Amino acid sequence: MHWGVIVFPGSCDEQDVHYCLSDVLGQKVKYLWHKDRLEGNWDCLVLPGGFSYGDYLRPGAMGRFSPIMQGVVEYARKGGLVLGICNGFQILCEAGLLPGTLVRNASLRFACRQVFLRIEESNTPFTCLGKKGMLLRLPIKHGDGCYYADPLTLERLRKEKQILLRYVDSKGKTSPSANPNGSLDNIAGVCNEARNVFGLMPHPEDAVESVLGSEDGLKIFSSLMNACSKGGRKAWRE
Amino acid sequence: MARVSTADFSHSPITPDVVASHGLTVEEYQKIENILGRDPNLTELGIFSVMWSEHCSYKSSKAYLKLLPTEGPGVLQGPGENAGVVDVGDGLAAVFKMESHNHPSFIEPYQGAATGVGGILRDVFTMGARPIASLNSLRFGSFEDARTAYLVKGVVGGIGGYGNCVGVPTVGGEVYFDETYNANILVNAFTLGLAKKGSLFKGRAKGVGNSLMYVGAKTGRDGIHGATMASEAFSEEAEKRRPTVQVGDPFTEKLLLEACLKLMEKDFLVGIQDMGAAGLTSSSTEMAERGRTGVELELSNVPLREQGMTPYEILLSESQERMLLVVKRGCEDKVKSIFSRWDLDAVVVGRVTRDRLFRALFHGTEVARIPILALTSEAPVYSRSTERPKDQDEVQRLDLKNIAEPKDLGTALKTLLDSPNLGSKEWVYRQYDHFVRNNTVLAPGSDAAVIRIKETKKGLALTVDGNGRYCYLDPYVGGLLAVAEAARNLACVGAKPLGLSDCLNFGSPERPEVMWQFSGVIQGMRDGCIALGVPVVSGNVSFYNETSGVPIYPTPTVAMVGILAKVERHVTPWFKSEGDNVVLLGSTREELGGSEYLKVFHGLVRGTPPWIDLKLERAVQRCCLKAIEKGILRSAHDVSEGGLAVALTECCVAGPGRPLGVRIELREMMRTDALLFGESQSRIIVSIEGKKLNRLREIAEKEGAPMHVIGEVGGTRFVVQPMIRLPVEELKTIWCNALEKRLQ
Amino acid sequence: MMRVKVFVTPKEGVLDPQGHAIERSLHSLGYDGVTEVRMGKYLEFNFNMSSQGEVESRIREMCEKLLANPVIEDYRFEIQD
Amino acid sequence: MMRVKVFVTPKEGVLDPQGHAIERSLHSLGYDGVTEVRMGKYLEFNFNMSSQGEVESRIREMCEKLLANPVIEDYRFEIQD
Ligand SMILES: Nc1ncnc2c1ncn2[C@@H]1O[C@H](COP(=O)(O)OP(=O)(O)O)[C@@H](O)[C@H]1O
Ligand SMILES: [Mg+2]
Repeated sequence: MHWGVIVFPGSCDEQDVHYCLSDVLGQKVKYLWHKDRLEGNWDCLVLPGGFSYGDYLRPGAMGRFSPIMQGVVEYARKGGLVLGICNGFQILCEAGLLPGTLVRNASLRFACRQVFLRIEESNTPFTCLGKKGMLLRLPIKHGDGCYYADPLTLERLRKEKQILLRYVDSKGKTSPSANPNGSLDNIAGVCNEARNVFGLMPHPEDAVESVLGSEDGLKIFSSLMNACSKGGRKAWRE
Repeated sequence: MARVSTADFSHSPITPDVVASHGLTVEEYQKIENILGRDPNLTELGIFSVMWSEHCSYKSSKAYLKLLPTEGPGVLQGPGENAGVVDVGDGLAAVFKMESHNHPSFIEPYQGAATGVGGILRDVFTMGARPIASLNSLRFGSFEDARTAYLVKGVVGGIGGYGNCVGVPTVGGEVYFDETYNANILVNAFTLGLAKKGSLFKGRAKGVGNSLMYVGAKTGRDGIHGATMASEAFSEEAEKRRPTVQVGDPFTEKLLLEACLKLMEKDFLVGIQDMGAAGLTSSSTEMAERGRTGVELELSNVPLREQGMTPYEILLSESQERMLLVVKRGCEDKVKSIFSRWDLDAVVVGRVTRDRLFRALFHGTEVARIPILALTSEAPVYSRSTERPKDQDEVQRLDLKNIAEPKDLGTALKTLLDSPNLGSKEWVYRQYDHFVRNNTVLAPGSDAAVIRIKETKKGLALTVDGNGRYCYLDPYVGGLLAVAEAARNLACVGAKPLGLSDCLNFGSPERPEVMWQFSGVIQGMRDGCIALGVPVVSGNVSFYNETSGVPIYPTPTVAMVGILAKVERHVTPWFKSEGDNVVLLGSTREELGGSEYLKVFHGLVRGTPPWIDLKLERAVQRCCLKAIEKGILRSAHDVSEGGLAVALTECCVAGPGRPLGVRIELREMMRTDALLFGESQSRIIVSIEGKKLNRLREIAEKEGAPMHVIGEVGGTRFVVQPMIRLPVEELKTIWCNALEKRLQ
Repeated sequence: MMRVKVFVTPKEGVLDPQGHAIERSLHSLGYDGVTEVRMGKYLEFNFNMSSQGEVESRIREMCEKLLANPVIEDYRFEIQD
Repeated sequence: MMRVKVFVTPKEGVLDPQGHAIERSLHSLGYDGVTEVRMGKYLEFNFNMSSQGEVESRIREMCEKLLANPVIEDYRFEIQD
């Protein structure tokens, strides 16, 4: 599988994603520089976390205009797989590839901690190895992770089953205290209608080895690997 | 826009007032005249003023710093460069340093702390190392002071805001609150980077004819030496040219970091240095000094953010996110093209010369000409007088007979856990990204942080410690204890010390009592370092932390770096399993001087700090390390402020899951408050399966470490027979909220 | 050359935790009379354009593309010569 | 009741990294004519005060204590009835 990791000015987690894919999972990975045009064949593009353009003005607001993003948008429209983590999620929302947006945490403070997440749908290439209701323990680290969408959009997300991850407590229940940033409906990750673009605030790439405290992040990457393997793609579409 | 002509500027008369407003004494001014054989112009005076300032010249501390042991088998670079370097094996080197940013953080807490982090990051990547972990050591006033909460929020926000954005995890630190810091907070920032052993860079201007290149942010009137504001020459247009508070731009720093590391992969670079305090002036002169060369600058080539800046301002500006490079002649365009990839300025602003002079031109006209050595190694050095404070004896007197033991020790414990100094620091470190770079094995919340070194089995452990109250009561002992505690914290996670960096935060060196404290602390640190085999590889001195003639407690902070041969063998402080034995390594003495208990419960800062026997300290640390290496410990936690009862509570409640109860029986015959809350040194609480106790006993005997089985993990209560019996959940709630509730 | 001032405010109905926090702080400082605090962004810049006519539409473009996020924010601008 | 509008901007000479980044971004989007972008805050709130006279001085107080950081920011306000 060929993965491309897009490097924006101010990206911080691109090396973490690279390490996780290449060193832990043995995948082929290349960095893609934001000033270049998107060329070549990719099985999945990852927009990593960090602070593209310093998060100045609004997180993701300027990153979305990087030259490479034109190609990313086209690639996504054609059904290519795109994963946006944290700042990558924010960029995808700003670029209109995902609904809604991410605003300042309700606490108004940056939040770095381990959280529990519940997989809400498994019929996507990002979660196909998970089961509905399965819990993941992943780190979050963001100041603007509060998911917001207008009521109509939110309704549509629920109906179309585009909410893929919710913040929950250790028993798997959604509750205000399990919500680290004030996200509407405890939303931690959403996909687009075509289910080929996924954005999430937690960092699966930082939870891929037991020495780091959790390996749950592998679920997402290996789901993608499975989805791209022979026959895998069919499986999640059904 | 009106411009101040250079000519007017450099020919302003140098009156005694102007000299004084530059912080120079009459004798120092005479020395300048002797060196130059003439009067300096104002630009030159400004240069001398910053280069001979305490901050740049270490004129009061130099003589003492020599006492610290700076050598050891693993030391690749001791003090004197931008950061210290130790060997970590596998062809890798750890590069680290700590710096203070106290005064700016008091004036503007968010930006002051942020730019402090920015500065220390540059000191580390300057050496060719990618920063991979940061620590911060903070001191604030008491929460009774109205400004404290505001300062805490600003400083913590600034450290997080900058460090997170640059993508360097903040993995640990410390925070204390005490009235002594009400008007002088301390913000000490530490960064560690990793480099290949063979590709370290130094701040050297070598090779006559090589180019000096300026890279990074543009120059504004940021933080220009405050003294200049008062000088006559500046009265005109004063408002416009008023020095401004430095604002950090972590985005630019991140670009600069990536561009510099990219450049260092190539063969274009001869030397590199961050433009920190005294900006372009100190970076160029220090590089020339180390390279035994001179420099010639053309200031009109410096990228400026504001109009009408004078040579004086350009040379002394402390704008952030700038670096000075010495580039091989002919490689300038290649350097430019690397920086343009990150949209950063890279311009030639001068060259290396043979004449060992600092020369600055402005549009071709010479505006400053000073021998390099006059600004560096020949700067004044003072041996300040020292005097033991008159009230030191009185302060050290503590008659325990007059101190009432609390009737209800459970309530006393709860009161202590509610102290912001002892409660959880989670409110602080939640705001720091400690996961980025996916190396973090032990995040904040343990005795030391642990990060793994990719592609090896090793780990690095980091901690920062220092207790100003101990140093106030006895500088020598306080200095020694800071080193001992740091090493002990490393031992608790299973790491052996490699080296340390320190910040020495004191009052005015012109005060003999302060110099007496300084001298004592240094000697204590030296003896601690020698006894425990830890070299000092970098550090920083911050004097003048005083207001209205009252200095802060002498406060050294010691950041120590250790190594774990097998990172997965690390140990955490909290209890793991019901039924495990609780063991105390070390012994408790009847002592309460300088304790948090005495302060919180009796309102006293008195007595002498805890006693330390270095042989015993070594034995306890070795025993803990050996036991961790053998893999027989379930947990290890050192006993520090708050004593045994607080440390035991932490073992019960600090873990990620539900708190575990404990049942303790103590047999020592002594005052109950000293037994529970005294801060005797050289103690570590470990938990261990019963069947492994004998193996621990063997190790303890061999190392000569006292060992007492004091109880057992289990239940939902915190029990110390027969004095305390409380639900652990209740203790956890108090401990978790102590800091947060004061910051609502 | 014109000086342009852009005001970006949270859309009606979108929650504004910052405005909220400021309101609470003002109350705790004793300014009880303050209500409905909304917190937004304020930008100023110089703008040089040859053809006068389309200035407004250019600025509107900038706001919609970059300066404001239409999902959550409204904007408004003023132009001074 | 009055509607108060407060404008907070970085002081002259103080570095404004956000304004700088926005300017670059606007240039790369083709808006070359934009210069000297400064990025600040904009606040709106209702204010109810019995004694009309001291309204201005009360608002000034709020700005200095909380809404602006006088070390690095300037502020200005407008009052509408
Ligand atoms: N300013 C800070 N930044 C990051 N972590 C901090 C800070 N202050 C305290 N911590 C973390 O909180 C924990 C407890 O700190 P402290 O009470 O100083 O521990 P100890 O007494 O063992 O030295 C440590 O893991 C420390 O790293
Ligand atoms: Mg400590």
